[in-house]
Amino acid sequence: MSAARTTAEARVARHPSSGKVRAALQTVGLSLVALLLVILAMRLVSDSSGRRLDKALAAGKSPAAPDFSLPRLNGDGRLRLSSLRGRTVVLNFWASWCVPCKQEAPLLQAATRRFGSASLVVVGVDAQDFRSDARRFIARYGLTYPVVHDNGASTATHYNVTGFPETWFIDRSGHLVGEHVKGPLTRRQLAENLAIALKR
Amino acid sequence: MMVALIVLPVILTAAVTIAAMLYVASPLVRESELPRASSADGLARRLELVEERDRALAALKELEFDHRTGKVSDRDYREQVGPLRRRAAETLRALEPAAKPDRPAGSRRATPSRAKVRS
Amino acid sequence: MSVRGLLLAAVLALLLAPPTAASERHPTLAELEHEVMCPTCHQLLELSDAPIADRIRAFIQARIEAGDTKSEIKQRLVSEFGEAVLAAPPTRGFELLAWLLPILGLAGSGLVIALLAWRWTRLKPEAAKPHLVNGFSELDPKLARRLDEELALLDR
Amino acid sequence: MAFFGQAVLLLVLGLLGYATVAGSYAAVRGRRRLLSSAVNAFVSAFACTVLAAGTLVLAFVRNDFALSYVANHSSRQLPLAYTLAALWSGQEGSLLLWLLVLTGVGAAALLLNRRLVIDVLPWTAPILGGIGAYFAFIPNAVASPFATQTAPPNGLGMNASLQNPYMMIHPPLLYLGYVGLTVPFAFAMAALASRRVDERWVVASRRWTLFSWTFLGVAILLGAKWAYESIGWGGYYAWDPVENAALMPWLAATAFLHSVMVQEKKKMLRVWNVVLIALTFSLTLFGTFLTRSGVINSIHSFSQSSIGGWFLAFIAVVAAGSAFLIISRLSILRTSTRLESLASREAAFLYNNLLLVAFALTMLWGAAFPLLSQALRGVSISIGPPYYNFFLRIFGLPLLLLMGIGPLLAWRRASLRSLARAVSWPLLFALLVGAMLVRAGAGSSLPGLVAYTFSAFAIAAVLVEFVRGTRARKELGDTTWAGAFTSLVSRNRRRYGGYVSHAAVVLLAIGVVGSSVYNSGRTAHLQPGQAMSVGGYSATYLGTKLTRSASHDALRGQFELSYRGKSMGIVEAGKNHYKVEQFFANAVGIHTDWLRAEDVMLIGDQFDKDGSVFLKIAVNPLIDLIWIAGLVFLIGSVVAMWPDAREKRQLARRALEIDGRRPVVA
Repeated sequence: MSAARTTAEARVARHPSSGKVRAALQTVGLSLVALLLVILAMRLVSDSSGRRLDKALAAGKSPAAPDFSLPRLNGDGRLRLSSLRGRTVVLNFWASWCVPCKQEAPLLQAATRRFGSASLVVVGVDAQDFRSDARRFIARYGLTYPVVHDNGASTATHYNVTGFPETWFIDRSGHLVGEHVKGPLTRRQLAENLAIALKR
Repeated sequence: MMVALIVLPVILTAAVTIAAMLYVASPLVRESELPRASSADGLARRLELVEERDRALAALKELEFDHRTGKVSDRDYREQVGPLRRRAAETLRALEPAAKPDRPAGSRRATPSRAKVRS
Repeated sequence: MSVRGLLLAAVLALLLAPPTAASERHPTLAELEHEVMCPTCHQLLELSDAPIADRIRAFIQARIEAGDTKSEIKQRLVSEFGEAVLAAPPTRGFELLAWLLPILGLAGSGLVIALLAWRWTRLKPEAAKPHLVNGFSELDPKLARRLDEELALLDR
Repeated sequence: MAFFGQAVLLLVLGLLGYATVAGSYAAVRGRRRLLSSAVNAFVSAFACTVLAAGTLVLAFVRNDFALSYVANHSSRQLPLAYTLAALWSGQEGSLLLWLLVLTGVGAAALLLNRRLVIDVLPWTAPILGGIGAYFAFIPNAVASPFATQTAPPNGLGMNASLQNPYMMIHPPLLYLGYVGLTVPFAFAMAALASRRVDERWVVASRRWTLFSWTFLGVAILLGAKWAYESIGWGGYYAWDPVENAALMPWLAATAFLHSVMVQEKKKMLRVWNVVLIALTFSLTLFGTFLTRSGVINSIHSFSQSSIGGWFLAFIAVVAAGSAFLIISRLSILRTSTRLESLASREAAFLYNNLLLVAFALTMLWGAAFPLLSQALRGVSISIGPPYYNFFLRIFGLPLLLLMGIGPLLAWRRASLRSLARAVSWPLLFALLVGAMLVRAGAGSSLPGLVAYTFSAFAIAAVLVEFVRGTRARKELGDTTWAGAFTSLVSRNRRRYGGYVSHAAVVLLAIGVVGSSVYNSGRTAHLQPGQAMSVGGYSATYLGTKLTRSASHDALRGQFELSYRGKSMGIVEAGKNHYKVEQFFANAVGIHTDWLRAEDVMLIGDQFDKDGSVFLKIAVNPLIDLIWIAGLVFLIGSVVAMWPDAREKRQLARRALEIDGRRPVVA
């Protein structure tokens, strides 16, 4: 309607700011949408970073193990994964309330004893758990290998841990090898994967 | 038996594909390529007027009913009915010349007597 | 109206936001079950029957009996499980943004709408045609009759 | 069978691709025949999707475990009825259902508006086709429901919590709502692309919006009822991201339904309306993204899958495309907006839009914020029920009040005098109710009291509108009250249907507030013969019984329920053990006490070997109003959607007049 258009134009002319306000609103709206999409895309990418480890492993590659530094539960201070370079690492994610973890603990403890801490370190990562419960568990099963507490389970997320227990094997150079074992380790799985990890 | 198991889906697929294609192609063959019903832009203005008229008429009707139910006070009603009627009348007038001038508008529509009874 | 609505919302927010002091000093398990998540299942503690949820319930019960305040209990849980154990983010630091943005957004867009609406109400009616200035009475009688006819038609 | 399904699905993709490409060409060049052919392609895509879905259902019925999807979501023990629902029990099938609904709804919309589409809004066909092609691409290339494997002897079974009658109807209804919103979006975008920004796209898509909005609303309530009856924690809505995913577009669509009325009445808010429908549609996609991508931690964590990226890309395309279209058509969309008064119906709609959209976007923000925190600070946090409940109060209570005020305001303007007169009765009623509630002790919860007072106000406003309207109609010549009432409603179905929906929302609010603020509950450990009591009710544990069926074992504790010593019969609560799926599901016992308008819910939390039970009892006052609200809501929508002969006549006349011909209305 021409009358309508002229009034609209007149209004814009009368309030030169209104065009600017509109442009600003548009920019703000569009950039908010864009921001949201970018966040989601980032999340998709970072979310798949854990899964990427699994995929790489399945494809026969040895991706570098994501580093972490977490407070120890048995002993003082923190433990940094990269400080264990030169030794083979069995990275075991567990929680004290998890039933299969109870069967697995003696197995891991035995492995530590057999290989000696110079060549092999088992690192227990306790997540989504009360520290006091975890300490009680450590005492009860006589675990001597280092156990750290993963507050907020962010390390577990980086390693694509979806349940407890889960175990990764890391070679001397800090790369993931063998198999990402989901569920309790069997004697055979432990032996086979250790063989691969120690050989490298 | 095995042959039937392999051949049957292929035949079925082919039949479905052909049926779909025939249906998709049918307008290309059967319908005539009329130009689009509108010489669009000429009608746009008229359409706008018609919409404007219907809006104005509906607004008037609503105002009257709201006045009757008491939602709109007498004073508000008096203040608004004039401009609204004027706007509606304006659209009616604007629509007039586009119709055939020799045909008086509204002549074939409801008789005034009936209108009085109802509204 | 919108201003009044906003004021109302603000007042309500003030009334509702701080949980009453009594529940801060003497929390109940049921209350905390509403405010704490089960870390493994991403549900409210109340809805969860995972083993860790049972442990957390027991922990909360023990802390209540030990006389902890609500925020102390929550703090302990955070130190064990991380911030994600709280069902709603705290109202400080970065997390304050989660609470503030919707409120500021509402206030801001409310302001914009109020401004626009105010401007729209001050807009003069479309340029009036001179011969129609005085409205109703001056409507051409023929046109007025047509208008009535149209209205009647609408009512059938 | 897999071959046929796959082939037909590929054909669907081809047809929708053709509809997009040929339709776009036809729209640009003004080719009617080609456009007609594109419409036909869309329609035949629907027919072929029916065949594909039918094939999959048949595979389920025949236990054809050579199809991975069938093997992963069914078993020989699954009851036949659920094999039908198995179609949507997993991701691939859900996407097929999505495609089915999309092509079905789209085809119906195209066929019912064929002339309009071909002559006026040619871009409707290619836009619908493009959206359809995307949803056909996913099951073809990324997540095929017809992927095959060597057939295992038995399937893995169906997610046990889906083995429930509500899950037979909840997902299809939800999809009707979700996907149906594609139609108004397509019409709006087509109007922009075709540069026809008059009312015709609004009129053509109005019923589709209402239709989708209704089904979305009903589906949300059914989902709530399912959660209430089969999950067994005493509640029905947990503000889970996936539940929110359905609520967000519903809220946005509610805003759209209101603001589009302002456009029709006053030619205002045209830009806002296209923005709003684009937002609504994006939110449906976003909701699906949340549900299906595994990005967000949720109890409904469906499979972590590869379609997340595809969905995100599509959302980006939709957002960018609609933003581009809207901005490029701003000059023809804008009208001079005139608001006569800040106290008018249209102004009230502005405020309600503000609150509804703010609430929807807050939920979006709540879903996105943990991701932001993770990305920026590496700290994971949760945004859960306390957060949303807070904002429900902040945004919901003013909305409730507005719902009472809005109907009392006239279009254009209400002077303070008119307003005061209109508001007086409802206000009096609300204050009276408030005072009575305070005396009855409802003051224990301030938000509850406020919500109830506002509810009383809103319901009184609706009643006043009906009473005054009916009286006016009677004065205008209807002889009986019933006649006056029918004539009132039939003359403005949308308005009075809308008022019925308002009443439904009030009922919903009363139910939600009652059951969440005034509820009580307790858990106790009972040996057989022992009893526990909550709020006047007492349950005596009689013992357990076990029934076995092919798919599951049902363990039921039997409890004798009584109220103040008066027996109310036996209520059973227990657990089902699904054998194939290795899954325990709660089977709660609900006794609805209509006299006191509350539910007593018995949940057998844990049955121990020694025969004892951890029993949880929840008393939920007024909760059944929520389900009744669903029915009232449905009635309101039917009233509003019912074909309107008067309107149809007017539209026909309008269409004829545009062509320069006079109407032949006798």
